[in-house]
Parts: sequence; structure tokens; C-alpha cells
Amino acid sequence: MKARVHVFLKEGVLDPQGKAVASALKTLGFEEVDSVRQGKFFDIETGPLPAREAEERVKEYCKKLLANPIIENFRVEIMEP
Amino acid sequence: MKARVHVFLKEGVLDPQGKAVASALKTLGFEEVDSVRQGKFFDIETGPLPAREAEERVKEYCKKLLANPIIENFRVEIMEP
Amino acid sequence: MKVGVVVFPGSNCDHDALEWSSRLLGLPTEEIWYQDRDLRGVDLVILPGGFSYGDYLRCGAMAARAPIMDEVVAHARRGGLVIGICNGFQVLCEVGLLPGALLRNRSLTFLCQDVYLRVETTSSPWTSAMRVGEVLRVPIAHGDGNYYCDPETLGRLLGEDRVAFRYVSPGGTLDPEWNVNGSLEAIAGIFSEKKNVLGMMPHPERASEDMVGSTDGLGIFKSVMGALCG
Amino acid sequence: MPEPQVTAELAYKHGLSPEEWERVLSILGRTPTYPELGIFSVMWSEHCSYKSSRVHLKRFPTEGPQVLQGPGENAGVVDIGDGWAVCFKMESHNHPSYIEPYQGAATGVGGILRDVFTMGARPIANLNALFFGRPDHPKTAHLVKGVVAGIGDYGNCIGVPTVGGQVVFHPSYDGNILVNAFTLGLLRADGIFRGYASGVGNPVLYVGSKTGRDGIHGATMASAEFSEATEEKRPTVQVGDPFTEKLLLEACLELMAEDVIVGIQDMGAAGLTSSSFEMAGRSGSGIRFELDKVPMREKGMTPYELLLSESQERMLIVAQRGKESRVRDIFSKWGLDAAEIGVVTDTGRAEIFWHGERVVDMPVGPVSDQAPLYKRPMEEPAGFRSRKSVPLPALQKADQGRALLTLMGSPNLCSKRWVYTQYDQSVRTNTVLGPGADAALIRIKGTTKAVAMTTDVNPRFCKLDPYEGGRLAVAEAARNIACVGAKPLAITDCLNFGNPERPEVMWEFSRAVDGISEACLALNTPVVSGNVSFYNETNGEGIHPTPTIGMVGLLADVSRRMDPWFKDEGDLVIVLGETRGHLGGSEYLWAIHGMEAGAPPTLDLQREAALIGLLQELAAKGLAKSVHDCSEGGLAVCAAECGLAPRRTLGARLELESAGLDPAALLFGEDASRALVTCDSMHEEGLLAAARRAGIQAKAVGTVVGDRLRISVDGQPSVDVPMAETRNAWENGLRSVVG
Ligand SMILES: Nc1ncnc2c1ncn2[C@@H]1O[C@H](COP(=O)(O)OP(=O)(O)O)[C@@H](O)[C@H]1O
Ligand SMILES: [Mg+2]
Repeated sequence: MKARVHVFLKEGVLDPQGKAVASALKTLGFEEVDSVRQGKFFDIETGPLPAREAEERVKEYCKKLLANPIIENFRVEIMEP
Repeated sequence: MKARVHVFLKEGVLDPQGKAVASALKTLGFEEVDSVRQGKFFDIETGPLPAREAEERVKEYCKKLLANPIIENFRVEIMEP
Repeated sequence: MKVGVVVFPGSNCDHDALEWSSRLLGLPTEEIWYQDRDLRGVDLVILPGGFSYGDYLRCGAMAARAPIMDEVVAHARRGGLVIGICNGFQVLCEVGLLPGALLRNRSLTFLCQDVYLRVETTSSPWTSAMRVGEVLRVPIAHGDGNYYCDPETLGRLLGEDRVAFRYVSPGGTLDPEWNVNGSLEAIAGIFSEKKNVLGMMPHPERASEDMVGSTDGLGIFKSVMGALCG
Repeated sequence: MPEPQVTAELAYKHGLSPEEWERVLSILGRTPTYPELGIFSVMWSEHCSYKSSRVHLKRFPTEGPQVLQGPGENAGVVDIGDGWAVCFKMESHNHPSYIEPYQGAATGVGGILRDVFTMGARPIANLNALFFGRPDHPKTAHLVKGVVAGIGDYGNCIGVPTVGGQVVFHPSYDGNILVNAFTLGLLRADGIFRGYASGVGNPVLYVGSKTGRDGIHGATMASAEFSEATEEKRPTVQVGDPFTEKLLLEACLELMAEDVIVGIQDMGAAGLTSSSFEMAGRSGSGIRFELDKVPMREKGMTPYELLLSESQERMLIVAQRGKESRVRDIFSKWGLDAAEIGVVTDTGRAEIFWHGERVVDMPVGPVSDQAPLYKRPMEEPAGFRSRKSVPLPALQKADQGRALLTLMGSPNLCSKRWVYTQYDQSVRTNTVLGPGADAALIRIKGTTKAVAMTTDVNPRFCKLDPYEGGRLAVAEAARNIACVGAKPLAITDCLNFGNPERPEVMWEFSRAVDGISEACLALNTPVVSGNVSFYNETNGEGIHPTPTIGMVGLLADVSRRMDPWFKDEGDLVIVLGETRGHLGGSEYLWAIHGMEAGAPPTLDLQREAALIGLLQELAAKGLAKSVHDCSEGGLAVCAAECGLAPRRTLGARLELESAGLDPAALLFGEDASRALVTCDSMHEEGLLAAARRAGIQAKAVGTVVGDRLRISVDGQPSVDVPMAETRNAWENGLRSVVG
């Protein structure tokens, strides 16, 4: 199975990196830039998993490790069963 | 305009973080995990841009700042014109 | 009283913590390997600084899931003493023994320098031998020490007198310029509800000998010895 | 992918010269296979073979009672008494850092750390010497930020404090920055490990990260000039994995504490090839291994790629037969795999197999130590003499206080705090003096000792006169060591130069080697390790000759240390050494008059040695309260720096006599062999007497007082600046570079 997981900061949590990127873009002359939020993604490959279980399983990865629920949300996409 | 940019390591470039995450997942009992590659994404909001230009513009952001062309590739999606 | 220093792969202040408690304070101290499931009867657990798992993914995230952490959590829930320094603080937040999270420094760079800490409360086993408002000079060395929690949690921390230290100017006043990593409310260290668990970003173990800069970090250990040995 | 046909053309493309190609054919007696050609090309590259520099390096003094291991191993080792020794080396990672500053610098640190811990030493301190282009060059800010973050992140993660170094800006580095990383480790004097592959039948083990296609041909790249084209090609840069290195470090040290291995070598430049050939070469044995057993990260790798890959965080180990399982246990405790890939033989040959097929079969000796040796032509650069004798400009007379503030804020002289706050300076709680002092001082727990270390070189001096520049670099390093009270012990070096095929570059190189050798002999600091980096040029423009010196010293009683900072008002300020107002090549001419001309200061090595002895005596007897070396920026800058302690600012009032010198020359001249010391008036007589005995001129010139720096010349006010303003200029100097 192949999955992609996006992990992003919750709204309201300060994102110093995104902010720095936005201001750096402006300094480079891209004045139209209003805001940037930065996140992480993971491309995960596993051995065969029963199709129905795959999504639940990847959500487990997120809850157990990939995301910190205090500051982050996540979204799981199964790319290939 | 709203855009999302994915920045990922080129194939063959070592991804120490992904490697460590994969082995941590295995240790946590998710033995089916074969490999993990970690990347970054940026959600960017800007003031109005002519639709045809938007993608080119965001690509400029990537070339000038968001991606390190020596080890990274990027992909641009325009989410909202 | 026996002290245990947990060693994770990538811990690198484990020796410093070990020395802090064994050589400088004369307490029997042992290393505890992250894969063990036994705290071997220690009274006080130190989660040392460093880069457990390279700080990959999120600082402290992978260490928080190591086998030994179940024991550390159980020890803390029983009221046992636990201190997390720097990376150890990050681990304590990740494992849920302390609320909040440590984000990237405001400067987005790693910062190693002396900071000034104001003791915010003495009603804890960790600060009982100090004075409220006392200013300590202690080094920091971290890239992710920018303390964050939601407003509700912050309200609870403040209401329950659980802020241990704040970053202040050398004169002891709050000043954004001296809150070098940009922490919420200049918070440098916090307690758990029962105050038996302390997490702090600065390194008191590096400030316990004049020859290497300062002895202001000894107060923490003196307090805790008082608490334990009566 | 079919292997290309090996021809002379292909060999030339691999950087071999026609003569070298002939030599390959005669060594083998046949045309090499493709992997064999790859091996020759990297082993005979400048980087690995030192083919242009070896004839010169032989002139270095390398012996002394303190030397336990001189050049030739992964790093040098020096005795510090009580059964302890220190192991150190410096290495360049210039080209990779220009291409990808963060990863280039990070992997540079990773490499030098491995060099030191393969010797059996635990790394306890890092230094870094960095040379960037002009501060306002469009690339400079990006390179500075990337390099500093890369160095910091790697060392910080491993838990080795970075405690000193230098940062230089000069246009000659615009297209070719220099990143020189130094590591010092601590070990027992009888516990040195070496890169030997001996004992027929002993297993060869591969440990650490898997092999990918990283940096293939990195070593040959480091030996080729940059051009626009290579910048386009962007070879696969190596990515560092400091976490794996930390595990490797702990595992190797644990392994070495037991009697289970014969030899160990890190896979640095030219990876598996150089490590296996060097190990077999040193012990005169042979080696046989199966490439298909090498752990691989990528699919479809070929023997050629496996042999040439420069993947980081890997080691080659020869274990004692029968103890492999112990080796495996230790590595697995640290989460690392150890793969047995081959055995030691007595054939004197390297026999390498790929799925049972013999793809390499060549004699080790001729490849590893009979590499080509060149006596390259040398020629004094045109204009060398005239540059030295350029008349100096009419010096600015007016406001020496302004000039002082300009110098204090200039990127070369300003505080490097922005750099070193990104480095963990205090992990392991041994840092007695970190960045900011003349030399760093690391105590050795369980003893009264401390080790002092510094890096020094003044590229402008070296350009104006490489021989004097080389001597001055060693002298300044030794003086810096003595300023904290320590005795200079030995040096490592990083010789960064342009294209050795240019006779002028080779001449500069040879002159610098002569200068360094002479100073090392006089100061009793042999060369125990080092590194040469040639081809530092872009589009035909060479860098200034930059022979960076890394020196190590010993302070027997750490409680006797000295630091540069003024202590108490009322203390006497004394200048040691002679001031002749030498402005050639000075920072003053460069920063105020935009000039780089004249001859560097003259240096009397006997007098330098006497000053160094005197400084140690002052420390041992507790006669001085502060000592600071007087170098770039001269007396005035030196005095200002003394007033800028980390947490305190103090001024001084100094009264100088010009003896006919121009005030600018008096204040900012960079004569060698000087130091500014302070003492309690109670110790004045003792201090002056000690100086007299040493034959060093000593003159009380004023006192520590107030919050301004006031300097008068022949009774006329010359400098009068508030120290707060001085601090402001000094602390914000790098802002103009990095924002
Ligand atoms: N890249 C660096 N990393 C760490 N410390 C540095 C670096 N550059 C300069 N420093 C520190 O800043 C101080 C001043 O450097 P420098 O002017 O080169 O000293 P000196 O003139 O005494 O040789 C020294 O203590 C040096 O160790
Ligand atoms: Mg120096």
C-alpha cells in the first residue's frame, strides 16, 4: 500500500517558519504574498494491507507518532491500495 | 489566490528523517511499514493574481526560495484562483 | 535516594546529568537504557538533553514512545519525581506528562547562550530552596524551545501556580528581548499538576560549577534533595 | 546499464593524465576494468594522493617527544601526560559547501569527527575556520547562513561543543568559499587505534549507513576547478545524518573498549575504495571482498558506483576472527547493522567480486602509496615584489576614534556571536573558555589539566608574502594559546590554495610550507596531521593562499588560566612587545583605505618564543589579571576588545608615545609578538621583572577606568569613544552581512 499523510499546524498555533517564509518571499519582491503556512507530509509504503483496513491503519500511525494532537492535525490519503 | 506547494527530496537523496520515522513505526508494532519519505508543503495565500500567471508565479517562489534545487523537487497546485 | 538518567539513542547530555547528580551532589546515580522496562527503584528520573532520534520528525516525539517511557509515566503518576531538561522537556510534553509543546525558536536558528531565569514559585519540590523572584544565569542550547499551549491550558498553568521559570532580563524584569526563543508568556519551565514533574529548556546541569560559568543551577537540585531527604 | 568501454579517452575524462594512464597500463599489464579505472581515478586524484603537495609536505617537522602519532593516520595524537592524549585534525569541505552550504558544511563536520573517533578518541571539541567572499556579494549571506547552520546542526546533534574558530571575508573567496573543520578528541595514550587491515583471514565488516549514489566523484570534483559548467552540473551532494553518526560514535567507542578489532577506518572521500586500499596498504596485506554484500540504499547500483560512493556515516572494520559476533552485538545495541563483506589476505592484492564475478584485481601497493608524485613548476608571481613595496597612502589623520569604531564593526573584526550562538558551546560541561577568548580552553575531568586550541591565518598576509604569512599564522596561533596560559604542543593544518598546475600557486604553496615549517621548529610545535585543498579557483581566479593553522596547547593547572577581559578599575595596562607601526596588509588599510598592499609585519621567532614563554610564566605565577593578543586592528582594537567582556563593559585611559610614528600606525599597526596585559599595581614590579628576564619589552601605558576608551598620543587626545558605542558597533558588525 502507498499512502500520503499531511500533517499541519492547527489554526491558531503560531507558525514561525511559515511566517519567515512569507516575509522572505516579500523581500524577494513577491509582494502579493499574504500568508504562508508550512506543514509536513509523509509518503509511506507498506506491505499488502486489506483495503478496508488501510486507512484506519495509517490513521493509527498518525495518532501514535506522526502528529502531535496538541498542535497538529493530519489528513490521510491512500494513493495505492 | 491559494496554492499548495509540495517540496520533496529527489529520488536517491538520503532522507534521514524518513528513515528514522520508518524504523520508529516498525518498533511501535507497525511491522508492515517498508519505507517513509518525508517532505514539506506550503499553503500560500496571495492577493489577486491573473489566473494564467498564478502557476508560473508560484513556481518562481519555489525556484527562488522554497525548494533547494540541488536536492529537492517541487510540485505546485493552484487551489483557488 | 537514587537517581536514574534515561539514555535514548541520540541523548548527549546524559553524561552531564549523571555528573550533576553523582559527582556534584554525591547521589547514587545510574543510567537507564531506553529499551528497559524497569526503573530499578530510582526515586528521581532525569530525562537529559540532546537530540534523541536526531530530533527528527518532532523533538522528543520518538523518544516519548520508547519502552522505558511507560515506566516513567507510571512513576510520575505515583507522584515520583521527574525532571526533563531541554530535549527531556520536549519528551515530557510529547508523552503528555506536561501540557503544551515546544515550537521552533523565534529566530528559526539554534541558540546557545546564557539566559536569565526568574524563579516564579517556591511551592514545589524543585524550587523550595530558592526565593521567588531570584534570578538565575543558566545556558540554553536548543532550536525548538518556543513554549506554546492553548489559552485554556495557559489559564490553568497560571491559576495553579505551575510556571516554574520565566525568561527575564538580568535585572529580573520581563522583556521580549530577553525572551530569546519567543516562548508564550516567556515560559522557560513548567510543572505538572502535582508539581512532581518539572520540564525546562535551560540546562541547570551546565550551570553548577564556577569553572564552567555559573553555579546558579545547583538550587534546583538542592531543593529536590531537601524534598526527598527531609 | 552496460558498463562503458574503457579507453584512454575515458581515462582522461576521469581526470587521469596521459602519463598516469600509461602508468595504469603498466601496473596492471592490461586495460583496467571500468571499476578499476574508477579506483585509479579517485586514488590518484589530488585529494587522495597529495601528488602535487607531497614533495613539499616532507619539509614539515613532525617529530617531538609529545608526538604519539604524526601525519599518515586518520588524525594526529599528542601526549598530554597522566596517561592521557589528545587526537586532532582539521579538514576542508570547500567545494561541497559552495554548492550546497548546509549539507556541505554539515558533512564536513561529520567527516572530521569520524577521523578522530576512528583513532579511539572521544571528540570533545570542534573549531571551524570559515572564509567567505565580500560581505555584500549577492551569494555571501546565503552561504554564511547555510554553512553556519550546517556546522551547528551536525556538531550540536552529536553533542560535541563547538568552541572557537574564525570567520574571514575577502573578495578572493567570492566564487570559492573555504570551510575548514577541526575536531579534537580525548583518549588514553595507550589506546590508539589505527587503520590497519592485518591478520590473514580476519573478517572485514561494513557498518553504518547504507550506500547510495551520494557524491560519486566527489573526490575528483574536489580536485577540479570550478567553472560555470560544474555549477550547472550539480553533482549529487551528500546529505548528512548526524543521528546515525552519533550512534556510530558510541558503538565504535564501546567496541574499542574491548579487545575485538584489529583496525578501523572511516569511509571518507572515495568511500569504500580509499578506506580498503589505505587499510591494506598500511599493513602491506591484501583484501578480498564481495560488493554485493554491501548494504545498499538504492536499486540497481553498479560495482563502479558502490566503490566510488561517498555516502556518509560509514566505517570499515577489520575484526579479530572469532569475535565478529561480539562486534555485531555492540552495533545492534546501537541500532546499527554490521555486514561482513570480505577478508584480509596475504596476496598484496585487492580482489573485489560482484555476484561471484571478479571485477577488480589489482595490487594494493602501487595504487595506495606509489601514486604519481609531481614536482610541479614554481614561479614567483608577477608583481609580487612591487606589491610588497607599494608606498602606503597618506594616512587619515583626523579622527582615530571614528577609525576605531569602523574597525570594530568591520565584518572581519566584529564579534562573531551571531555565528557561535548557533553552536552548542557548553555540552559535556568542560568548556572553561569558549568562543570569544584568544583560545578555547577545555578542561580534562579527573585531572587539573585543560587543553587549549585555536585556528589562525591571515590570508592577506599570505597573499602579500606566503612565507611570512605562514610564519605569522603559526606565531599568532601559538601566542593565542599562550594568552590563556597554555603551552603550545603541536599543530594541524588545512592548506587551501588555487590550482597547483599554475606555477605561481605552487610557488605560494611552497613558500607557505617553508614559513610554517620554520615557525613550527622554532616554537616546538610539530605538524601531526593536516589536509591540502587545491584547485580553489573559479573561472581562473584563485583564492588568496590560506594555510589555516589549528594549534593545540596544554595548561597544566586550569585554575591558572587567563582570559582577555579587563577585571577591575585601577588595574595597570601594560603592552608587551615592540610597536613599530607596521601597516602592510593590515585591517586598517583594508577597512579604512580599501588597500591591500605592503609587506606583512616582520617576525622574529626567537622573540615570539620568548613572549610565549613569558605569557605562560605570568599565568603560572598569577601575575596578570587579563591577557589579550594584539593582532588584527592593532593596539587600539586590542584595548577595545579587552573592555568588552561577555557581561561587563570597562573603559581605559592609555597614554602612548609615538616615537615619531604616525598615530594611525601606532594605534592600528599589526606588529607581531605583542600582547596587552593588565595587572594589579601590586604585581607591576614582578611582571616587569619577568618581562626583563625574558628579554621582552614591557611598558605600562595606562589604567583600566570608566566607560570610555581614551587614548592620547604624546599627550594629545587621539581616541575618545564611549565603550557602549564600541560595543554596539562590534556586536552588530555581522548584521551588514546576514541581516
Ligand atoms: N566560526 C567560528 N566559530 C566559533 N567561534 C568563532 C568563530 N569565528 C570566530 N570565533 C571566535 O571569536 C573570537 C574572535 O575570533 P578571532 O578574531 O579570529 O580571534 P583572534 O584574533 O584572537 O584569533 C575567538 O574566540 C574565536 O574563537
Ligand atoms: Mg584566532
